[in-house]
Amino acid sequence: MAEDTVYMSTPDEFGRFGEFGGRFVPEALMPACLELEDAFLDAWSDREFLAEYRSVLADFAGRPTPITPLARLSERLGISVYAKREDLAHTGSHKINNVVGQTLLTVRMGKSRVIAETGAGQHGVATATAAARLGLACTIFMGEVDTKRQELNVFRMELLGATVVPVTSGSRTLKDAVNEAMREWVTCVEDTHYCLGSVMGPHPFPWMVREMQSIIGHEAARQLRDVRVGTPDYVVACVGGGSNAAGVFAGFANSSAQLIGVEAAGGAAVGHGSPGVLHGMRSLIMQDEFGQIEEAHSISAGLDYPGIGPEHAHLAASGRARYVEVGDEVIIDALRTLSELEGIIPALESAHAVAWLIREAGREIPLGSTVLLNMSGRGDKDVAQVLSILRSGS
Amino acid sequence: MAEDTVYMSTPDEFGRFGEFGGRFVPEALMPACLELEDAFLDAWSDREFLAEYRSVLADFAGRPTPITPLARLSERLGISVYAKREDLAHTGSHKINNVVGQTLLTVRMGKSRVIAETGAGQHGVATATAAARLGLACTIFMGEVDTKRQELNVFRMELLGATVVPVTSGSRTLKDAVNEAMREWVTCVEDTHYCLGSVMGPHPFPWMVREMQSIIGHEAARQLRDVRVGTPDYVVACVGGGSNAAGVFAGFANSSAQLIGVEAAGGAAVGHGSPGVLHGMRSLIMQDEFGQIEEAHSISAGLDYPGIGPEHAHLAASGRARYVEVGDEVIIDALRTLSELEGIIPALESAHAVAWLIREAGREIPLGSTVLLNMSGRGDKDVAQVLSILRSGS
Amino acid sequence: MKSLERHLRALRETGVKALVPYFMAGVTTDWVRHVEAAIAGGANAVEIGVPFSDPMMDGIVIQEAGLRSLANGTTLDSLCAEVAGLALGVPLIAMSYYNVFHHYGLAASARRLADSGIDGAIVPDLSPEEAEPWRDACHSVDVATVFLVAPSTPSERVTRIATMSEGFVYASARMAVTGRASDLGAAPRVVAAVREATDLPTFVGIGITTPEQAREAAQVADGVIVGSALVRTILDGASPADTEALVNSFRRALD
Amino acid sequence: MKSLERHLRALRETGVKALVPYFMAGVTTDWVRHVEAAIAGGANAVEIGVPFSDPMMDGIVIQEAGLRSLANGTTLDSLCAEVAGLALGVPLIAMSYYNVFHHYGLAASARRLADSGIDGAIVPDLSPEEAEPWRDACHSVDVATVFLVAPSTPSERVTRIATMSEGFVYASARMAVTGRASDLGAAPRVVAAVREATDLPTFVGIGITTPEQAREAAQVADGVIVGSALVRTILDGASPADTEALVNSFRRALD
Ligand SMILES: Cc1ncc(COP(=O)(O)O)c(C=O)c1O
Ligand SMILES: Cc1ncc(COP(=O)(O)O)c(C=O)c1O
Repeated sequence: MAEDTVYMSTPDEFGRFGEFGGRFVPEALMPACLELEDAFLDAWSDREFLAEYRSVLADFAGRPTPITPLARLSERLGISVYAKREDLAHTGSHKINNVVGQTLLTVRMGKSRVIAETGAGQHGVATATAAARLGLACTIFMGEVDTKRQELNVFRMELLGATVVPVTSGSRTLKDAVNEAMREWVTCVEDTHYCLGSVMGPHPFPWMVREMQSIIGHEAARQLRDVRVGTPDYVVACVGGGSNAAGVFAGFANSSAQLIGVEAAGGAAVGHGSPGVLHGMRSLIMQDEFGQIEEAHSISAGLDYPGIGPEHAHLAASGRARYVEVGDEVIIDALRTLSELEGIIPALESAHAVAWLIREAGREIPLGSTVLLNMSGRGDKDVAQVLSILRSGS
Repeated sequence: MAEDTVYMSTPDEFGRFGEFGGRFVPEALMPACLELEDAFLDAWSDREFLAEYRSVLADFAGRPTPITPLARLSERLGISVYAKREDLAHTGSHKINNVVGQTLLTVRMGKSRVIAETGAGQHGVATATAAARLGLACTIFMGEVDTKRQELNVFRMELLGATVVPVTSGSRTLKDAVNEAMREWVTCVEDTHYCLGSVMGPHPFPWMVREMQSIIGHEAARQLRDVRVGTPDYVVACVGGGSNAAGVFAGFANSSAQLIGVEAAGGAAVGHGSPGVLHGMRSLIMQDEFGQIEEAHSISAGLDYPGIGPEHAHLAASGRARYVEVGDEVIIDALRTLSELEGIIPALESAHAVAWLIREAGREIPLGSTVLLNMSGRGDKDVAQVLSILRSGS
Repeated sequence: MKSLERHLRALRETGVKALVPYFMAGVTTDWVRHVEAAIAGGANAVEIGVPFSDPMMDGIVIQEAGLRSLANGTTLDSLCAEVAGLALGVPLIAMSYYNVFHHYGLAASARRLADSGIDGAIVPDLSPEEAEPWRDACHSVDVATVFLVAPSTPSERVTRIATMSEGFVYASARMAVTGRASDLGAAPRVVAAVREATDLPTFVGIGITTPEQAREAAQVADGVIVGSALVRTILDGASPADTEALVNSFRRALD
Repeated sequence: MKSLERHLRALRETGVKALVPYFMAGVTTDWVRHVEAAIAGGANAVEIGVPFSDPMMDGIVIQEAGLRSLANGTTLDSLCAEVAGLALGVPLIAMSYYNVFHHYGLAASARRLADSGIDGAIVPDLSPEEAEPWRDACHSVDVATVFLVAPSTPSERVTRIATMSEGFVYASARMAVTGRASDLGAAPRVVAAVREATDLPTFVGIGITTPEQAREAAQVADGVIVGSALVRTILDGASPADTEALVNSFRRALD
């Protein structure tokens, strides 16, 4: 980690972060990726666009989200934990930050429709929401397994006027939803934007989505300064594709804070993956000895993904961030602990970050440390699943 | 409406707003009501308490909530509609404002437990949430009918560590949950605070809850000034017990805005009620010719209540506010319209206010009017119910 | 002094502990027979429940009785008509919630009760603070307004309530709604507090379930009120004869 | 010039339109027999699908074939071993996704293909921008890297791709993943654009389902690629003889 390295800046002209990233898509999609890159570059330096983006986030999506000191959890663990409350953003997770930006960009590019993949359904709901607001048509691809465990979110998307397509190929989860969305995009790229939901996929998505999520980290850094906490010792976020983590890390990339990404043990691309190419990017991917992609298995639909965004692969390789994993078996307990102590029911995804804190406070995390925990989403979508797990008496 | 009348100020020493209000409770509860009145008066003039209340609302509950201009709905209706986004408050509705205050008061009174009634479950979830945060024990009474149509919220309360007691007496809805909570309170008033969820019940509840909700209206008035909309022509809110309406009205009570409370046709205490005494208050109540309380019937559990807060009865009698009603049959359409046009799925309760706008824009509401719509809560809790209604093909 | 008070003071002077059973009017078609049976069994006064849809102070037994009664079509008028003709020889005290009288009209209600031979009224959700209009209405027709004192009532308040109450003071044995219980609760303490404030007859109620409890309560108080224990048996199909026997078992315990 | 290109240029010079059927390696145990049958039926080259778990550019037919093949245990090694011994007399072109080669190692993959007699590779998710390492690896072992041009490819880009492609240029008839279709789509336009940029043989693929479509495509292009239409019948149980007959019907339409 060289002293003068600047972390989380712009990728190179091929969209690479170190040896990861790039653009591995069918030729049919290349022009769209190039167009998107241009459009994003242009918009992201256009004051008017930025002003509109920020005002929609404020007036529609409820930003800034607060920082909540978690007094009782902190006392229990012997560390000072502050939660960045993305669960309070409209639609219930950080996903809205990204889709607000991408749907505004869709309109700017003159397209009239968006498609998206979704795992937990949060990105699908967010996309359907932002599309509704702008009168864009919207189709969401969702693994069939996920349509079942996240039924509530399927309903929400339908009420928002979106069409939800259950994906029955492969493991029928997030990975397959991405495949299917890509296949669909090939057929309609002219008038349709693929509103990717995490810091993954071909350039410019990993970079663009990180930029659109970086408001989380920048807000949090300012808020912690305002309450005189300053730079926390740790910044902790769960990692599926990695967008909420990238967003919060962006505010602390060049600070002294240790950055920790928490993967689901059954979907740990850093923990169990190796370099590979999937969904348009070169990154760390869980794969077998023949390069076949492994099916992720996580209690949480949003982390049920065998890859990770390329910038995270790079942050891991460079040592700037560290990626850890927690298993399904501790997630429900973590969710209950936070609910009962703090009155915040976290999403199962976010509960992974909580579980890591609970496990490591006083071990890896020295007592007395200050921790910023990114509460990426609320658990409403999960409570039916959690209760059925609890009732089946595990 | 005399020129110099001040609306929505303090009730008289008996807790009366005009001829409504008062304190009609079993003697066992009178000391607790008196103690509460003292505690509230004391706390509400204590800067430290107020500072804590406001900081919990900001850091934990996500206040201020934004004002969202509803561009596409406005265009469709020919009026300018701004939504006050209580749906973005923690737990998904305005109910959190009140329980944050009451649970802090509970601690201040040295009590260790709260009980509450709930209809839609939002007040129950909010109470369980605020109780969890402070380590208070919590029991929630909920009509059995409502536990079924709001199953998600029952799960949420359980995860938050609360005990949910299904109430099987009477109509098994909100009214009966209040009865049961009152009965329970009699047995445990020493160490337990009854955290009433609306501007109803015996003095000081109607006044105290209105004060704790008035932040909605005060914020909204300031926000509308900041964006140069100024005083809207109409302020519109749904009315169950009337807390969200009272909260938003409080910011405009002495302005030129017309105040409109929208009742469910099947629970219209102003529309179909007459003066009566129920749940500790004298107010307008739906009752039969013998003074037996009628069962309310509404698609929305939170409006399924045959009474209304006494201050509303007074505002109706004095002509300062007007109360209108909309029937179940237009609610689903209103919910879908808002969802599809604006990307905001309203609670069924809030959809009543939307439905009235849709019905009256260009009729009672002159085209070109400016309207502040209180979006009291989000519809996540309702989507399963709505989809099953839509699928059963009505 | 209201007739009810005169009657109950006189009773106390004879050294008899008052036994006041409660019946829900209209719960069965023969409910009046149960009232008569109770008197035959030794009741000194009878409390008559006027059903209300939302009985906030009642436990499940009396709630159920009230619902049955309403389902049977009972109204204030109908029950008054049923008791009006009777010559029972003991005072009757109506017990209901304020809305029933409020809706009927306060003056009209009071007159209706009086005309039917009812001597007093217990309205548990009517606090002393709110009671003036009702007391006024009752005053001119000689209906006594009975107030309750609860274990939670602080002493200054006990004094005030005891002073306002007419006929007798209802001392709640416990912090609970009507129902059955296994001990005397706070009754001795509550009665003692009332006694400090007034020499009005003081009856203990709420949770008096067995003759043994009644006997204990009568050691400190001037009488007992027995509600749910009797109503339960009627809901379960007791005959007037059963009621007479049950009331008589309480009577024997008190004497 | 790679062998594949020499071969296909030579074929074009004979005036024969190239017929290139696609088979998923390992989809059935006798899949190699289908390859042989196709050649007997008149195929001029054969595309061999190397199964991948996440075939982003494939429709349901080839997805299903790939999954079956994986379930049968097919690997790059196993399929290379199967084709290595054959003397088929026509070029073979591997078709897979980049991760398979990336994981196996680029140089090792290219050598493995070459050693098995495979002359070219189509890697639909490998854009020209990212292709240099793979092209380098293939170069030394005489494996041609075939690129696709899509209907959405703008003209400057067509020029670049056409210039980079080796063996032939794969002209996508439509904006779609592999599958069956009922018309020629944008094929004429795409082929024309490619022809402006290069004189490399240009084959049309994606959605060529019937001999009639193949004939039409061959009027503008140098050859056609037929995938899902053949794979579907194999999934449905077609024998090698069926495949030969089906391929032959395309052959006759082209001649
Ligand atoms: C609440 C929440 N957190 C986290 C994630 C994981 O996505 P990412 O890693 O891109 O933040 C999801 C995805 O659905 C989510 O819904
Ligand atoms: C979202 C929402 N709005 C409105 C109400 C009605 O209550 P009130 O009239 O007190 O605001 C409820 C009650 O549950 C609610 O959940």
